[in-house]
Amino acid sequence: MIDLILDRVQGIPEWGLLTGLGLLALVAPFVAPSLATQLAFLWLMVVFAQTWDVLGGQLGYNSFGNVIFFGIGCYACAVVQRDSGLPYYEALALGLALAAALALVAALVFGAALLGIRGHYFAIATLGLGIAAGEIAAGWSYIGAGSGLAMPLYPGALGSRELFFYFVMFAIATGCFFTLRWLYGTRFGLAMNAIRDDEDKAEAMGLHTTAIKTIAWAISAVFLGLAGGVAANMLGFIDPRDVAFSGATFGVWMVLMAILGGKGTLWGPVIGAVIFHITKELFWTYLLGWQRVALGLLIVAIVLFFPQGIMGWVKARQQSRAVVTP
Amino acid sequence: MTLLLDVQNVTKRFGGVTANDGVSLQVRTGQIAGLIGPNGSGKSTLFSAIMGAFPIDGGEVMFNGAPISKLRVGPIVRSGLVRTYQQTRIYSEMTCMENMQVSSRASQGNVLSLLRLKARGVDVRAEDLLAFVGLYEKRFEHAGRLSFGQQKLLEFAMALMCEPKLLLLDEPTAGINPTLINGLIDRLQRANKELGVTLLVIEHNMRVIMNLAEHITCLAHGCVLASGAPEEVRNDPRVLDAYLGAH
Amino acid sequence: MKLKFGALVLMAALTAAGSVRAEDPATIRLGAAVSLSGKYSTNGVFTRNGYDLAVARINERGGVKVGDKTYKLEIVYYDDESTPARGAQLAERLIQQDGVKYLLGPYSSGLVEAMAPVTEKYGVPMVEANGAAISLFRKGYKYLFAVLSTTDQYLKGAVDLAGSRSADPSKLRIAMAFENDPFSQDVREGVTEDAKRFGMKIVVDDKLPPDLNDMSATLTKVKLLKPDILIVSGHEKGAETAVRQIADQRVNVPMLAMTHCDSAQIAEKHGKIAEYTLCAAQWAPSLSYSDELFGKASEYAALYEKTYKEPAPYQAAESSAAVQVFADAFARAGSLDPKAVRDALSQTNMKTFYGPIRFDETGKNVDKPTILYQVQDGKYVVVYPEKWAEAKLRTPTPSWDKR
Amino acid sequence: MIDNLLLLLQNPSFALDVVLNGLLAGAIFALAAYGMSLVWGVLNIVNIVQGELVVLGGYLAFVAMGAGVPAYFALPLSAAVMFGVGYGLYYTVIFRVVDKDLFISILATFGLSIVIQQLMNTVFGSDVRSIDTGLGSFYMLDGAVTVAWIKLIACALALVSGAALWLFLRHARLGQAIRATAQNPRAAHILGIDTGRVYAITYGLNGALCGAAGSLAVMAWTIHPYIGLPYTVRSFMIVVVAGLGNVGGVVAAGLSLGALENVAGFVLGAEYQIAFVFALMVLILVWRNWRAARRRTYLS
Repeated sequence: MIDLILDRVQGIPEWGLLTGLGLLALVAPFVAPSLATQLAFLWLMVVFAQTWDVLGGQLGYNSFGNVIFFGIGCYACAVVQRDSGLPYYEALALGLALAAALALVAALVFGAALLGIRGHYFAIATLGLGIAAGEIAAGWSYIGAGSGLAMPLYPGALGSRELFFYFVMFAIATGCFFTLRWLYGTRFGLAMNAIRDDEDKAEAMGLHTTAIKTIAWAISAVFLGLAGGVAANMLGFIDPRDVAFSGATFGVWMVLMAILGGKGTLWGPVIGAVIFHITKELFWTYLLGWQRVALGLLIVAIVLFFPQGIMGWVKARQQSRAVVTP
Repeated sequence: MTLLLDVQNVTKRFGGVTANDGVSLQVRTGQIAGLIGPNGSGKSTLFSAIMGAFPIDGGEVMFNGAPISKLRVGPIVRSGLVRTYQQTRIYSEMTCMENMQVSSRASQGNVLSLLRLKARGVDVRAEDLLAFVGLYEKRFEHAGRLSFGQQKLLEFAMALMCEPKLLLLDEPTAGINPTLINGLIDRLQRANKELGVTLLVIEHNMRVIMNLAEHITCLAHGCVLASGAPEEVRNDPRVLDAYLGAH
Repeated sequence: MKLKFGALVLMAALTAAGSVRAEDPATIRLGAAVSLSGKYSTNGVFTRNGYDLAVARINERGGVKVGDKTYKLEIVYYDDESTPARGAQLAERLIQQDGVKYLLGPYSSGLVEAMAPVTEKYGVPMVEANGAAISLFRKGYKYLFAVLSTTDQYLKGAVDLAGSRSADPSKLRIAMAFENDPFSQDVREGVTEDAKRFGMKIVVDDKLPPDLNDMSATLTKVKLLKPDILIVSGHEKGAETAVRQIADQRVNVPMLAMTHCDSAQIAEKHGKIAEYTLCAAQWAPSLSYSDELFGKASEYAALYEKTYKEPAPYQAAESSAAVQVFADAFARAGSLDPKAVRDALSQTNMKTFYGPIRFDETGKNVDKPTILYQVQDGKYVVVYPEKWAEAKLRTPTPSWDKR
Repeated sequence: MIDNLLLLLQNPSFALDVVLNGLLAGAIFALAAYGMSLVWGVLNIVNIVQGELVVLGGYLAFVAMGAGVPAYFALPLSAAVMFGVGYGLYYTVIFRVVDKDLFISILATFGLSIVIQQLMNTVFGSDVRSIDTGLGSFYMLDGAVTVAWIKLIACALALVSGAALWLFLRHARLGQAIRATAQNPRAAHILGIDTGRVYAITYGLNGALCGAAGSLAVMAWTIHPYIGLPYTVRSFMIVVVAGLGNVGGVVAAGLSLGALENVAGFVLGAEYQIAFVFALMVLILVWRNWRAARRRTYLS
């Protein structure tokens, strides 16, 4: 059955597949308007998983602090919308631009400082960075401190808000997808994989390893920053620890989704995000009160029994069926 | 011929063990130089010391007239000094072509230039060099699936992709099918002549090194035992004693 | 192809997740996201108990008469896990996917803060009983109603008590340690306002992190600066930690006031060292309010205790009152149109076992005062306002070597 | 901020109070961190569920004392039960991640931590719990320095347990087997050591240490189901700073972390206490990496 599907998938050109999915995504909120917000969150999850995979999958650097760029995006956008005095859409656009810019700068600075650190020390450093950022945001009264920030209300007609943010989030997710698709096809992508395979060797072949890592991080940071700005508006409220810098939820989910779908592949994180999000929502609906236990067990099960992820599994299956063709 | 690599009195200690004790060694531009010595005599350590894998405890390494013993691996490599490893290191998850593409000289330049899909001439050169080492047919295969000897050849080709001034080769013939060794010697010589790469080769196989090198240095217990033309070194009684006698 | 198939599965699953249940014509469905897990889950359960108790009682009595039809009430619950992000999503989901037209509030101001923009957007009236932050009522929300007194009122009483008893209130010095969350920061705002009014000086103003279980640094500062009043707010863990460490570090302050000490059961758990502590509360079973549905406040408490085998916390009482407010509004509106119900809600003026309820134009209850307990001989005794006082305030608190 | 610092400098006896209370809190961190260091060193697992084990240990002591068990017996009881919990956890989940990479173990134990958190919430409720031992406080310098006796006892016990474990690892046969396994599991296996059992016992020992730490935490401070994470991240940080298998380092790092945190809370205000600690950790790592760069290596 699976093999059959795999064969069929391979028969379709990638562009056909992408167009089909794109069309589906474009009509989905009209077919099921009550699910628009849910689906917008799905795209957010896709952005999370994809951007995490840039470092975690393609470069072999496991970051637990990527959520920091999301948080910076949330706050940057919110502050612009609060203080700029511009009309709603202008303020939102400016806010998103600033969100992306600040996330980029942060990634360059943190990258230069931290990306020389390898292995689990890097994971720990990013974890510490994420927690520190949340705590600092919670103490800083200019951005609402521990009370958080409420976002301005969307001015459009009833029901249009969901569609608007659905399409903005969809645009970010697709933008992210195609950017990464392009990136992985360049020699930069090769250099990233080289560092993952053997960083010492990559360095001994003259690659600017730290610069490559930093730029890769910055690219994912831009999309996380944008997503943060939009997500803040979708949620309507930013809490420093539970929304913006939420390492224990968003921060961990992005890792899990990428692993579930298959690290280091283009489609893996996308598939992982879709499956994870649906599973999580089903838990919340049908396992009231026990959903966190179920989620915890799911996490354990994923990493113990499925560490290579769906794409990894598919690849292994393909390789066992046929010798690789050029 | 100008002096390309000048190792002056390099000393390296690991805890109480002195792996290199005041080692001096010169390689001139265009030369093929050899480095021999029994197991544990400090040859690979010297390579690592030259390449900047760790700080050295004394002495100085000059490359192309500039001191490099305070630099880290990256800048040293980019100045034109490349090594291969005794235990081959290639990117095993990538295909041979990808291994080659990512190793090109162009990859060492401005990082943003990597964002261009293809750099001019890289693919052609990669294919030429793969053909040169006899791996052209395997170019789309995963490097991790090659045999040890083939990986060795791939690593050599990758090093040539970097267009180094000086290439340090750590036992290029180890693990290679004896029937292919003559071909390899020929390739090393062609790389030297046609591509203008100066070579410093660690080699255990005496026949190989005597045919290949114009100048040989012999290490034992971390010290330079003898140095000179192949014939001189071969006939030096101390070398015979320490090296050949140890066999 | 596989991906398309996956997308179809996704659509199907999401639709299933948003299961649209068939509407029973004779019931009105209220939606509620409460904290069944996470840091607020104790209070979240109190909230749910309060809602359930009122719904059961109302249905027992035949339900709500709207126009000439009688309806039973039913509540759709979700678990918000004590996080605002989740709360906002669930509000959306209740309204969009479950088709709920009226919402009962979650526990804590942060959650209400997150959900209110959503309910406002959809024009769904929300009556809440556990989000008292004053900032909620400054945003001009039209569909938000709160039965409880706002947070800034909580500890004003303590400042008031101290100020009115002092010959020169401007000489008084206040130390404050408030948890860094919307609720406690709001309490802080009320206290600061009152302190300013009396001209008191604030000498310590610390924000406690939510997962702190050690406030010794702050207490050393208090010990050093010797203020006249120490005010602490940080839900149950703040009360627990403060009572315990003030005794451990022998911090002498003439007056100590805090929130949540009754739900943290400081008198029961800590006995002597909890004495003299002032506690802010929304409601107490000893108050003389009453209504038709539950009878006197004490009768409500008895019913609650019988049903749930634990003493009635004020969080449950106010939650029950929220359901009563909805029932009352449905009846008066004579229609189930959310807009009509909202208008009826805004005209609410009723007496309940929980206290009088009348909303001002911002939606907060302006008729019910907060009270202050003092722990006296191991009991919580109402000492403020004067009108309800069961005993006289014991003040000042003697220093530790005399206790 | 500056005035807080001046306040502290002008009142050295109060400064002592701040430092002392911090040191004592640090002892508990050190105890939990010691367990983490053990597991990390022997099983090569970063045990994110550490904090939850501490809290669980606290609940066990709380329940035991509620049932009338005296305090001095509740602690060893909790430690013993937690040994069993650790041993059991090893054979259900942990054994599967022993030879996987560190990252897998981090995620798997994170999943476990959510499960345990939630189960504790279901079983014990989300109320804040603490045990009043009624031992009172010890004070000096006109009451400027006050320290609860229980905190002093907790600190002493933490140090004693650390020392006992160190002696056990050094001299007991089982301890030697653990160290041998830590150094080279394959060689240990060849020498006839049942490495699986050694791992299980090590994880059990970690459980016992957490049980002890938790019991002390519930007696000297407070616990609730969601307070585990701070213990985990602090343990983490202590081990990172101290390095693996360094008992003295762990104790020193734990104590100084506690003291630093309290001083930071005093000077910067409680809201920046945690931010300070984590920013400091990141800075320490950056600094260590910078030092490594000077040795032409990387921190990894």
